[in-house]
Amino acid sequence: MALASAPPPSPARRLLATGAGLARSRTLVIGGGLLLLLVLLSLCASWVTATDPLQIRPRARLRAPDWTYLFGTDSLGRDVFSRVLHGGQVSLMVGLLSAALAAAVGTAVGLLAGISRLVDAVVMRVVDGLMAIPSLLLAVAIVSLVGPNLLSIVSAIAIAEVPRVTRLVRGVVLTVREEPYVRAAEGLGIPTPLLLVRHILPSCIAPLVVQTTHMIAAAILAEAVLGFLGVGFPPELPTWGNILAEGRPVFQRAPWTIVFPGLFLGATVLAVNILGDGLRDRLDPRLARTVKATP
Amino acid sequence: MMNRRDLASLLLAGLATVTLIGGPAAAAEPKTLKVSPHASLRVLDPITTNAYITRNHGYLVYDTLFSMDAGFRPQPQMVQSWTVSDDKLTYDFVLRDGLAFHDGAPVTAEDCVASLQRWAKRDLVGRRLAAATAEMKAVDPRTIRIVLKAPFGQMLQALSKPSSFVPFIMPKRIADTPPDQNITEIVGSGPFKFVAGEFQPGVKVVYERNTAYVPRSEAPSAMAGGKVAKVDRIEWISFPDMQASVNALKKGEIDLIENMTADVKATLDGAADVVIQKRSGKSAATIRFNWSQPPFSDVKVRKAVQLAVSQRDYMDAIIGDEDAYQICPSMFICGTPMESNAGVVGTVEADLAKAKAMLAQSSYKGERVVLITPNIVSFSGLAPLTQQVLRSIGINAEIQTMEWSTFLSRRTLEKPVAEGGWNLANAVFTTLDLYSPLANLNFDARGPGAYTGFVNDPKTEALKNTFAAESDPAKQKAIAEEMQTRAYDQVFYIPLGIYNNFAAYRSNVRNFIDSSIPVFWGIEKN
Amino acid sequence: MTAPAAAPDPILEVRDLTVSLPGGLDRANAVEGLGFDVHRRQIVCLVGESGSGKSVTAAAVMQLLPRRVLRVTGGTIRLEGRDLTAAGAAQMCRLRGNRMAMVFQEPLTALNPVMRIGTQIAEVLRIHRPDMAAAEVEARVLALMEDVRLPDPAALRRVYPHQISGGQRQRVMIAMALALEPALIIADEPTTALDVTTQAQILRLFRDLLTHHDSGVLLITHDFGVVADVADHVVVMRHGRMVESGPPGQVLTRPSHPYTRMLIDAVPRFRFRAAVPAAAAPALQVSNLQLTYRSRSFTGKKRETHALDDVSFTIDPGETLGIVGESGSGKTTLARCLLRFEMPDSGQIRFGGRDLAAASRRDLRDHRRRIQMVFQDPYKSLNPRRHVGQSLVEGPVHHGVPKREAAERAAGLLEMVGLGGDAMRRFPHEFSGGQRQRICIARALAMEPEIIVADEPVSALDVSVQAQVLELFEELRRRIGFSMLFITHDLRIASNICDRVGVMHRGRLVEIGRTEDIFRNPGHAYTRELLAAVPGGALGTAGER
Amino acid sequence: MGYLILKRIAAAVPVVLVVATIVFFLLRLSPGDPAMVLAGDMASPQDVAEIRARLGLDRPLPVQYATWLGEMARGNFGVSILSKQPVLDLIRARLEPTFVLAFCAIVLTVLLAVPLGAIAAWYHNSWIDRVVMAMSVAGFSIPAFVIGYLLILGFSMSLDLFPSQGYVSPFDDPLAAARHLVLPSLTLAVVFMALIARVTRSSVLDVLGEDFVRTARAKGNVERRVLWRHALPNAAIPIITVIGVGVALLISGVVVTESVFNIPGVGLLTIDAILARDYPIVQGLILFFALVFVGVNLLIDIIYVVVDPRIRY
Repeated sequence: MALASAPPPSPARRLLATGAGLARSRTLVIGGGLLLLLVLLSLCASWVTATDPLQIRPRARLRAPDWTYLFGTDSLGRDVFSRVLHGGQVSLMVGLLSAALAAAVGTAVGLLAGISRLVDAVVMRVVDGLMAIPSLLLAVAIVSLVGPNLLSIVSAIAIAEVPRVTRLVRGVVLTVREEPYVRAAEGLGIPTPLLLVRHILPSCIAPLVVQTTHMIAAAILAEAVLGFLGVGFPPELPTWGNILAEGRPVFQRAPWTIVFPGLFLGATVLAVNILGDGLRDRLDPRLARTVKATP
Repeated sequence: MMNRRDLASLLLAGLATVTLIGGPAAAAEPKTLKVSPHASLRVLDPITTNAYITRNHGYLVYDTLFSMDAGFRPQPQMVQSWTVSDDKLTYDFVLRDGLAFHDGAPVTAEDCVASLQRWAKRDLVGRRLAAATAEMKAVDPRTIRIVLKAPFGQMLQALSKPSSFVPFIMPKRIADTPPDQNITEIVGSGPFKFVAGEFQPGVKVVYERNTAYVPRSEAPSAMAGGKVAKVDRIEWISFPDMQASVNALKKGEIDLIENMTADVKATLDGAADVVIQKRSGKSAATIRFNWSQPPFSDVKVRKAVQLAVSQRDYMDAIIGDEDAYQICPSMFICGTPMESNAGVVGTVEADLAKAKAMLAQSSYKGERVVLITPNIVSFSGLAPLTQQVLRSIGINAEIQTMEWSTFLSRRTLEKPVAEGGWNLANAVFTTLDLYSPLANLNFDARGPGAYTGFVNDPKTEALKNTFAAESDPAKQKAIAEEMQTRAYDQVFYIPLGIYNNFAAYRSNVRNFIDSSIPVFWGIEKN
Repeated sequence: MTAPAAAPDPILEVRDLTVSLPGGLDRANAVEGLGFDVHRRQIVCLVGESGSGKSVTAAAVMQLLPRRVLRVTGGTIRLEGRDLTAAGAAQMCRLRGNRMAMVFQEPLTALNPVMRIGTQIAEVLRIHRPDMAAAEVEARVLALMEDVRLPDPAALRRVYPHQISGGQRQRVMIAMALALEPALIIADEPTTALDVTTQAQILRLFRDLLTHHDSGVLLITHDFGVVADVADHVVVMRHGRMVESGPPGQVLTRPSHPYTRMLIDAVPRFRFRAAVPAAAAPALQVSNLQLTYRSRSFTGKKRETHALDDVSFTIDPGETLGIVGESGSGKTTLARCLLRFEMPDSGQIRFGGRDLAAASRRDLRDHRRRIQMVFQDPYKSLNPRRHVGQSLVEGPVHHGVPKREAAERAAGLLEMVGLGGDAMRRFPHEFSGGQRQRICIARALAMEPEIIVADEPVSALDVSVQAQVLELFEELRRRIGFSMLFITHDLRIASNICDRVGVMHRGRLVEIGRTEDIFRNPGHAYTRELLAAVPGGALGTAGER
Repeated sequence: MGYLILKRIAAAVPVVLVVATIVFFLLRLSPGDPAMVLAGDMASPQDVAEIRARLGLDRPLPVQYATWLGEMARGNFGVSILSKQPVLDLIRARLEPTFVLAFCAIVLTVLLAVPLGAIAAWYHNSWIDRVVMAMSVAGFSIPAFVIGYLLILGFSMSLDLFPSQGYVSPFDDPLAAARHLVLPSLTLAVVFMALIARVTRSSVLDVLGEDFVRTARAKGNVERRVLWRHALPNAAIPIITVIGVGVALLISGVVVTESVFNIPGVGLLTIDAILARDYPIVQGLILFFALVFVGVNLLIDIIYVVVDPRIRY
């Protein structure tokens, strides 16, 4: 349309993008490193500590941290250190699974919206409706109604995130669809589903990866909030949310029951978010624009 | 120390008094007692729900014919005098002077009859009484006559039944409401009036002093004695969690926390201007079996569990504070008239070797058993510890945690686990639920359709009938001991120990009556 | 400091200017050792291809270089004798807009979209003349708008930038630049984003203003046509260095540097093709094509835009039909309809014995193989994540050609468009714009189409590259013999490549016929207007036979 | 403008309908029986069946759905199962604290987060930027209840500056109300501020790269004026959009915050209702929240037209 010759990106501009990307990878290293450490600690919980996270010790309740119980014991005399590490397995799994599920479903639905206007209209109405229900409320409602288990909690958290992913993917689909290279492929006679998967989906990957990391963080938090509100996993299962919820009534008496799981939770979410930010800076093509902005 | 906020609220309260009440009352500063109750009051009708909070609300607003004193003895309350015929079949109760409902109407015998009839349709003991009753009527405005078909030795205990359901007296026009429908108007003749306009379910309940109330002259004792209201206004303020109310008490934002566990109490130890009081009412934790399904239909399996349980372990694990708990094998709870050690097996200390041996003789084949538990705080430690105990003798137990309501409906199912049933459940009672051999739900032994667990023991049911007819306390006690021996032998359930809860209040609050049920007469605030 | 020389003092004196790039690039400096002067009432043109450093020079003068990225590392820039490279931030703020002003390339984005245009013009006065009375400011704004020949200034100053046309926006920019009679106006490609007819008007305005105002103008452009039309002095740049400078007469007609000569030679000029005998049956026949966009504004009024209004034409086998017109004339919509990316409201597109406009989805797939498109922007028309081979093979494979065969053919095609066979395994970003357009052409040809629709295929390319790509089209057509619909805004390019040409204006094909006939004897007033607006008229005629 | 509002309302209707449908089936298809809750601990199966019939829970699902939709349309949100009060009345009684709290949080956010974000964008890649972004990430990473407890411990229990819980209406006693609102508003605002600061930053960064900012500089604007007068108004659209979408975040936050600070608002009602399985209240609340969300976003659409002359519908 424009008659002008839009000049190709100058070398200076291209350089800027890579330069800034390198500077930012520090956040990637910090976030990734911290996360790796926490994940490893959780995964190797059984090697790191020999104590059974479920073992009740009637005469060792609410012990302050010492060399036997690194993080102290809770109100049933269970070892908080062991519980926090083992709890990490569940919490991290919830984070990963919900984010993955939300990303998968959201992407599929978002791509579907790219097929035709009618499908788009229907899908988007449902998405708008889901969007209008506050995510935490939806999750709380689903879990408290269906009953708490891994499947229900993961899907409850995921459902709340699906609309966001769908909108993201749909946005990319609608934009990329108009790109000449997609038009060109369409002109080659490539059918729509293949077009979506081969030419449009790859453009969604970068924003999806970023969104997914943030969803992992949000999901880990959501599990904790569900636990806090008393509608999370069954209490006998150590998860960060449950450990926090159990510590809540004795918090002022035995702060270690809250402080240590809280620290682990906070650090993990922080690490994932930092990682997400790092990835965004790395992957988001808009970076070029932000660099141009420098006065 | 008075800060600006207190000053402001005082001024405001004063202002409100002037505008609302006006006149001479404005001169006196109204005394408001702000209370954190143990739960949120939602249902106002004490006959449609057995929730403790609604019962407590009932004690503020309503009065009873008889009430129970600290020694678990029935004492007259609204009743001036009563007579029993020689054949023990006709009771006449005469109401005392000056009784009036909050709407100004005098309390009549007709009101009492209607109220008792409504109650008797809901309450277990009430049903027993109704079954034994030939006729209940108002002889004159002040006299109620109950004519029995057969002797009912527990008459006064029934009319003073302290815990849900309580035979509260309400106006006939209200008591005529069907017992499964909520009453909408809260009018009683008790020492406090319910302020309907300020009621916010789940947030706040407000009561005002009933200035027209004529208390008895006796000193207060538990639910009995003179109910003298000494504060002008009581506000029940709901809190979403215990810690918030503890903080509010520490800061003087509320005056009284009615009930807290030993763990919470510990966070208040040493707090300035706060008094902690151990409540006399006790809680009793239990394990209940499902008799209708294997493996616990086999008494040997139940006995094995009985031998594996140590009350001390349970109490240490869930309470911890030795001053707050008590090892108590009595099924009618230590400190009550029926307390006894008859027939006690195991209980205090575990004997794992014997338990395993017993299990080996039983029909248990290592199948998975399901322990159901609600996700509420007072139950939180019970299920995991029970699971640990069961595993220690080789019973493969799985915990299923659920919503309170799901728990309630699930535990009434007499189906196999595979079809949504259950094998074990923890339950927590209070002294008032258990001290009476008739009202004690653990002795509901009617089999299918009985209280959850479906204990099936006709012998116990027969003993209860004998007990109901018996009026000699010594003989009653003997029957109760026989019942307990039978229950231990057949392992109706396993008592896990009893523990105290605590009340805490600001130091300017005095004379909080030590009662199983928190009552708010007698209490003063300076 | 500088003693006045015999010649009047230059307003702007650039000496030995060096702007350095951050490390790691193909060259160390964006601008190196540049020097030139701008005098009063003089237009100095800085001309060069993309990457020549001309825009960086403009930003350096305004001291608007991106911080921490580009830095002036040597030389001086003197504005009315004051060295700007040594000026502080506050001093620069006082000078900008006041003693020197700038007009940017894209007037839509260069104006604040949420501020009324009157306010934007007035802002310059408010910043630099804070004590000027409101009424005075208003009067001055109106006068300025009058000056730049904006219609109905009193009403227009209350509207927002998006509500006026591109040309009007650029006039607003110029009014802002003139507000305080600055010594120097820098115009960075001020007409590039505009239609040809508007471009001519704006250039005329620049010239005229110099007769009223005392400013000097530094005009940055890539277009030798513009240079020929307005320049008093020309500076040719390449890779950040000055190649040659002098008066336009000398530089344009007797360039001393081969690069300048190459650039000038690459400027398209009118050059018509020999007539092709008419064929018996057309390859494509479009009749009465109609497409109307309807939108409803929130006041409830319906708005109709006739994107295509009763368009009919034919293309013979082997023939190239040009479609010329300005932006918004419906050229691109027409292309989209031919490929059925867009569904016409009515009319027929007869192709291969069938009506494309009514084709079902399945028919469409087959048809799309036989009619291929080449897009304007070579940077966006290749999937950046797939290597060139994949892009070339994808279409044929999908239509049943065995993979190996398709790959062989693709390699052959790459050879044919002037790229080596190793291009197959490389990604688009490894190629320059011209090379990418060659790949796009190869991709279209891989389908062995009967018709190629080329939508402004060279307008995103530098002039020197433009010429090469056009040559490629010519050569391929000779060798393969496809028909082509060639869309362009540039009449000179159309004259080079099209057998026949159609002129589009507001969705209508106002005129169609042999290229030479139309351009030599335009029948329609609009065609005449277009021809008159072609920049560098002098150059144009010079190239004619 | 009237036409715009009508059109937006029309567009909101299907959204609300979708929400209603989701809510209805979500709650009805789940296990757990409200009749059981109502009947209580010792009820017989007959009692439960009777209650179920009275509530209409025994009829086929589509019939229940149709009846329910009809009632909704007439503004009848039903009666609470537990307290027997009309749901609408219950919600209405709880509105004030929640709206006051949310209002304070939004004001706090706009006053703090927008300038912070803008400044971070302005000093892109400097330490200020890093500090603001670090705070924003932290805000996202710490659960609201933890923040709430920390604030209570610090500012209420230790320093004794503010009350630890409760709500006083600003219409009764503005001073006391303010004291009661400080900590909860802060708690509620933290996540929101993190979000808004972030969006403001990236939006301002985008705008700073626009040509008209260069124009503004070329006019001789000082940098501060470029930021506040030119960049920020243009960055407003995404910020306002996110404020609209963020209302959902705020609603979730309200639930937690009210529970931590014992504020008798809609959030607390929500938790109570969900834990008690009070279906009609839960339905009413979710619909209510959806309406608020849709309403706020409608309002935002109208604000768009005011702040951005380019937008027309």
